[in-house]
Amino acid sequence: MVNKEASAKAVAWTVEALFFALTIALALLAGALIMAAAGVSPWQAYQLIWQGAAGSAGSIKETLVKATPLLFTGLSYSFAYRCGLFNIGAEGQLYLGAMTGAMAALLLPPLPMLVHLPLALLCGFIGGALWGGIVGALKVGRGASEIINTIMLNYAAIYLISYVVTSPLKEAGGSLPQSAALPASAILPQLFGSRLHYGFFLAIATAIVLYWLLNRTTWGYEIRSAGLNRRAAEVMGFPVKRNMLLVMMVSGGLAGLGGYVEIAGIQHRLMQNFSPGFGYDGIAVALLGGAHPIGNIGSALLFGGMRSGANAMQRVTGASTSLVYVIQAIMIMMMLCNRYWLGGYKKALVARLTRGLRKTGAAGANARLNLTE
Amino acid sequence: KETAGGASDNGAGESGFKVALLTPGPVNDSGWNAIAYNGLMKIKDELGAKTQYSEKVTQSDMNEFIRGYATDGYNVIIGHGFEFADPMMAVAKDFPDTWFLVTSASVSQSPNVASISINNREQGYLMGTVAALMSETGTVAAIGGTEIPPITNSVKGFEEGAKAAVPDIEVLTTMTGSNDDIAKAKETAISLIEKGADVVMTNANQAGSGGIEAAKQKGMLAIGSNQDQNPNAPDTVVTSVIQDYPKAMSVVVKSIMDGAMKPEAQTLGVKEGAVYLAPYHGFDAKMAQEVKDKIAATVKALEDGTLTMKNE
Amino acid sequence: MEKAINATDGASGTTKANVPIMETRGLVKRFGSFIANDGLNLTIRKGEIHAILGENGAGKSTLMNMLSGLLAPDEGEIYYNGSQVSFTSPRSAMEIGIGMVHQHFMLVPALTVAENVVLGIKQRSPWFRLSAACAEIERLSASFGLDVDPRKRVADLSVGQQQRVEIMKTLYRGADFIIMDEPTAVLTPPEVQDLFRVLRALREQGKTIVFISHKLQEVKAICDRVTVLRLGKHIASMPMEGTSPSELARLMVGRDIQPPAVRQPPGDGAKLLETANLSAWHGGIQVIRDVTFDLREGEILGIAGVDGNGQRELCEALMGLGTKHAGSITVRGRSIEQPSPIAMIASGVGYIPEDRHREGLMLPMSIGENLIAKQYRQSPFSRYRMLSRRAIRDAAMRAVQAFDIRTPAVDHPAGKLSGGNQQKVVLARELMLRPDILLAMQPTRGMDVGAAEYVHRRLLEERERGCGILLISTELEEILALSDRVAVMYKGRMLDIIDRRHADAEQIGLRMAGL
Amino acid sequence: MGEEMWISYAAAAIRLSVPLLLAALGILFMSRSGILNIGMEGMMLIGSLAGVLGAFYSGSVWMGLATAAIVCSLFGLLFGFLVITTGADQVIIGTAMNLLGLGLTTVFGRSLLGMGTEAVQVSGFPVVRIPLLVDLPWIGPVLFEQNAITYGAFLLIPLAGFLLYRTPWGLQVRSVGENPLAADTLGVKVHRVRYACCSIGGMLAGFAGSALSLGILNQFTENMAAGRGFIALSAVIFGRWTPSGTLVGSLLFGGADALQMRFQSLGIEIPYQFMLMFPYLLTMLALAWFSGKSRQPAATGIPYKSAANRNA
Ligand SMILES: Nc1ncnc2c1ncn2[C@@H]1O[C@H](COP(=O)(O)OP(=O)(O)OP(=O)(O)O)[C@@H](O)[C@H]1O
Ligand SMILES: Nc1ncnc2c1ncn2[C@@H]1O[C@H](COP(=O)(O)OP(=O)(O)OP(=O)(O)O)[C@@H](O)[C@H]1O
Ligand SMILES: [Mg+2]
Ligand SMILES: [Mg+2]
Repeated sequence: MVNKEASAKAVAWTVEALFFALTIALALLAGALIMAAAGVSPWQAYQLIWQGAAGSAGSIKETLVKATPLLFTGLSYSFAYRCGLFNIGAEGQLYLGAMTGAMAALLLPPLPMLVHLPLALLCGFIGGALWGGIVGALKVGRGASEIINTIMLNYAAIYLISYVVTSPLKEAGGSLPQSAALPASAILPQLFGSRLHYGFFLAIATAIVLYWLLNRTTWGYEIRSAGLNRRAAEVMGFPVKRNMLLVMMVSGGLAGLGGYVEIAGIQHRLMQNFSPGFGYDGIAVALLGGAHPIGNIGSALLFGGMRSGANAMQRVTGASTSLVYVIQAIMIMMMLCNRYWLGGYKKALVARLTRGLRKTGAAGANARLNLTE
Repeated sequence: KETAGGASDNGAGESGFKVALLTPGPVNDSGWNAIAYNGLMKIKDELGAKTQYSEKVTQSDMNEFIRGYATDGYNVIIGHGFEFADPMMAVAKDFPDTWFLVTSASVSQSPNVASISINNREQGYLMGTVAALMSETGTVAAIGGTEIPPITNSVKGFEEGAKAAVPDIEVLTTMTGSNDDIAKAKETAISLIEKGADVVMTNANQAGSGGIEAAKQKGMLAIGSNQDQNPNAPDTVVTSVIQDYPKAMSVVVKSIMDGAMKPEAQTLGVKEGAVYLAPYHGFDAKMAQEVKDKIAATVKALEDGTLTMKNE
Repeated sequence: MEKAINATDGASGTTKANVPIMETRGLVKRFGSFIANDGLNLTIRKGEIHAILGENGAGKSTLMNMLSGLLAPDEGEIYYNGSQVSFTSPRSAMEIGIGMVHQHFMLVPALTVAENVVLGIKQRSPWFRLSAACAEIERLSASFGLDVDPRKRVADLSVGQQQRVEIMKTLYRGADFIIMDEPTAVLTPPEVQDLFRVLRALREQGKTIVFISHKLQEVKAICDRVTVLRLGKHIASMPMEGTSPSELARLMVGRDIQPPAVRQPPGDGAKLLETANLSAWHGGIQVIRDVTFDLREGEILGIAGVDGNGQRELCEALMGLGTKHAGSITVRGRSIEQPSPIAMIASGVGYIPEDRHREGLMLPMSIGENLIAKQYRQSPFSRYRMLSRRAIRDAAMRAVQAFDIRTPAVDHPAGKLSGGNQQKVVLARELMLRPDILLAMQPTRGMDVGAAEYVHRRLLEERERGCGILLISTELEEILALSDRVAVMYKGRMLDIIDRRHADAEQIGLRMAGL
Repeated sequence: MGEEMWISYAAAAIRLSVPLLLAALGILFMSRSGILNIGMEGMMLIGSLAGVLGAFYSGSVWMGLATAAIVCSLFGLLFGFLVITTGADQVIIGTAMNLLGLGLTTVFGRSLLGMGTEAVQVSGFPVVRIPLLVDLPWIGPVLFEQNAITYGAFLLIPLAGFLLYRTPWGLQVRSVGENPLAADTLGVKVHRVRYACCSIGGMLAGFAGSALSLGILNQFTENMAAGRGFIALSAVIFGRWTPSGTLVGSLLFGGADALQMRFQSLGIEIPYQFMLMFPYLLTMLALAWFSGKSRQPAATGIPYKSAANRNA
């Protein structure tokens, strides 16, 4: 019987894998049509995308670099989502975190790296947490929609950064709208002489911590409960409002941390518009990863790979990077079709394929059903 | 018409000299990025180089692009905007045989990083002069997009030029905070026109045409920036003050081809022929000779160095 | 397992005609590998009131959902008026005259009663004449004594009133074949009598009614024939005459049902919970007026009353759940200034909320995770703020055993249990706390006799242990069976509290109606 | 405020509100049927481009509007297919829609309109002066001297109200947004109603996009929606999912934006970035002030599988 169950599982796996491959193939095909319509050779483009995303050690590192901020913003969205909150504001929180982190990096007196870097990262977290906390407080105190407020604060953050880099944080003596370069003690070291920096590992560690926090701690349990049924959580005496505020802060903080990690790992100084929409992409990353911290790692890598592949393609063919937005969008849509729409058909197919196996296994299933009798 | 596939390798390559351009925004923005694109085309056509460009390069991607082009054996890599300075200097160390050019910046690094910038203050000064002289209400307006040096310098120069030409002129200045949002540029211009301005200058890349559209709709005048914008609105755009990055770029690339390039920062202005007035087109007949003379005098003063100013 | 008695056994009972209106042949419905309906052959005759009985999860609702077009059968045929039918949607069932009053309300709370009623009806004009619809609803409402105001928002109605709106929807559509899935679960005795009047009137007009209920007395009183299901299988169909409730109960459950044991009247225990002049407001309206009562150790205080007379608000005020209140609440002599769920739980108060879906459970969470909701901070469920999965699973395992929760697996999500089993999870959670005081609202709502009996036994056990129970129920029988003292709530007031021994069902029924 | 200033201010506020209002109405219809559309930004971009293309190839602005409406309702149906039939998460499909909109308009904007540095210009919506009414003091020039699509947008408000609250179809929409299962048991074709709302939402997105590209500048530029899709979503939430509330929300934002531009030109010594924040912060304040009771349609975001095959 064990054998049969195992082979039933194998069948299910095979079907799943086949459909997944089919999905990807269809998405790529649709993308190819669009490319052809736009006058780019799809074959060459795909080759280049693959090379740019995973074709060499260098491009894999680049993919990891790109995945880093996406993972942070994805985690930010996921965390709030698990508490039933929609944080569309990772973009703004990311900027705020970058700003406060940069402030800590630039304005503190010289410190050894072991102190300075963690402090700056913490300040990045706090900046984002502040921005998220405003929304959380308005939600808890006034019942104001967090969707609107996070969107509004995204714009406010962008203008705030624009102000900061042109006035108070502007590089002394410089004329450009940018801060001075961050001191070496506040910069995330890079590895193997590439751009891959420790921020990536920090992001992975954050995802793991978050997974543990959500699933293994009492606080995570409170958060998930409130996310699944807020009213019941209130009735059962969970501190729902306090948690909503805290969750918005942590969610903002995660994005903020991502913001500082990005500038401490890559840019090394604060500029306006440094984020090409990491915050918004984070939503897709989070949801494609099932709002699950570990799932987010996978989807962040996928998105990171697409971005760096896109860049490679763009450089060689001269095709617009926007093509990759299109392919990305199609891929998301197809993958969701596969997950949601075809789910029933897949189940039916698996059931059909395993019917022979099931017949003999039925006794076991019934035994489990009647556990209590 | 070109397609998005801008791999412009067709008519080039005999010389084997390869030039890559990176722009921060879309190259069809009729503004900052379009200028660089035109420069690249000029390099391709006049110098016979093989060219390639990447647009909308975000800050997190710059390093990757620059390194990619350098690895692919490009001889010159041009980063269009000060934001390319840091990554250029970082990558340049690993590719001593490649030249790295940054525009709108004043950085250099031996042996292979140089920068060119246009004296946007002078550009603004000329625009301000023309605007003030054309104004009947005594109020002129300058609208900027985002706060980046080419824009802020030109807005600043505009104010100085206008004041110098007509001492009691009132200059209204506003920033829209966006180089994408045409609607905002247009509404901002309308609000300034309604505050009394009758000549408007908008320097906000692709969104800039919103300002001209507003002036056209309200029957006011506009000064074009960066390239000749008269054809879009012949009865509105008096003239445009051109910052000739294309020329500057091709001159520099030529000197690299000739092996005469030095790693230094250059600023080019009216004197160097990189900033100049576009033709008046239809306004030639409508403008008083006295006005034209005054403008010409200002140009002259900038050319011979009696009037000097620097970018901030 | 008994052999099924032939569905079409001879006796015609009280039905006038012997013409079958609805027949099923070999109807099968599977959910995954689970068979909810297993080859059902069923005949329902024109003009009868036909009862369907069965334990929780026996497959009654599933069967009815197939008859009304909400679910598609996996196998088998349905014949209506002699011809085979297959429904693609509830609308197609409705078009041939089949209407259903669902067990869980199918209402749109944000809309008014009239809008709910006319929803989906083809209109002749491109916009409505709501006033005409309102008039029609008022007429129907008056003629059947349903008492619904068509202009009110459904969200503002009590559960009992919502049930009446559900009935109104079918009546308004003029269905010939009406399925009622536990329509009396939320009605008071006078309301039940009213409903029966309505049902009889409908039968007079030649309509056929399928009536699902767990209350065997009711079934006995109103139905002509009865069908019993168990574990998705057809057990028996027979005329009502000549059967007894206890026989039906045995058929359903497969064993005999014991009435609650005789028990000692409570001693003079300490006062656990007292309120004085408790009042509460909701959205500016006073919903509780000067409620004063006490609850002693080891007693059950039953609160009868028609749904929507302030019972829920009373519980919410006691638990500190949002309604603004005045007056005092004292627990074990300690005055509670600002009641809140946390404070009340800490003082040993357990709470079984009325609506288990809305307030009682996190449906997608496992049974175990739902069970620990009030104890997760304590050992063994957590240590140093970390959850212990093993302890949670063990607790779930124990609860499944102890409370006879029917589930495919212990880590099954609560949302995939049947309603009755969900209720058992809530009960298990509250009793696990060993509360001093238990506020139990409708604790057996929608449960079958077997399960309800079990809940009653557990409540009595708690009472023996010394727990004071505030039992709020709209079922007078339940109140009378369990309580030591009985009170009635009417329009937010608590009418005088009397000893069970002096209580009289008729008199209480009158009080519930405000007389 | 003097009459002149008031008129110019109010007219600008209205002009700025129109694209928001149209987009918000689209979101409103989808929301009321239980579909959360955060992809409005992308749909608007598609509408902007389609409008310009239609107008460019046909030569008529009305054909442009129609093209935008048709193309966008197809995209609305695609959105519908993904969230209704497929049952995919609405937020993520919305995000994908934004990506798709930005990507497609950039790629096809270039390949169809060319990437010359001069934008293709088409004729815009005519300004219609309503006789007699336009002569009313104060409000006449504000309300009755607007372009055609502005009148259209404002007429859509009562129309939407009528559709939603006075027709059986509107009742179906509202019930489907609140409790689709209940609606289904009463014979309402839940999916059909939602598809209808999606295509209406798309059509309105097309109007909104054309209001930007044909109503303001008569040309398409990349990313010209500049966040308006998100602001429109806010306007709907702010307006508590009612047409009139949505109007208030859109006017509030448009008004604040117009005000901000006027503040800037007053030369107050506050960094302009803070003025640019003003509309956003005002929206937040207003929301905090008025909020509390607002509740979204109960079924928002939850895919509905028709009762019959829910367990398939
Ligand atoms: N959609 C579903 N998916 C999986 N299982 C289901 C589903 N609907 C019902 N079931 C299962 O089918 C069985 C029969 O359910 P049904 O609702 O018909 O019971 P019932 O006889 O109406 O019980 P009750 O008396 O509690 O109303 C239950 O065990 C239930 O868990
Ligand atoms: N998505 C789902 N998957 C599996 N089962 C489901 C699902 N949704 C609902 N169900 C089942 O549908 C059935 C019908 O719900 P309902 O609450 O009416 O149950 P019930 O059996 O009638 O309850 P009770 O036994 O208390 O009367 C339940 O048994 C529930 O378990
Ligand atoms: Mg049932
Ligand atoms: Mg039930």
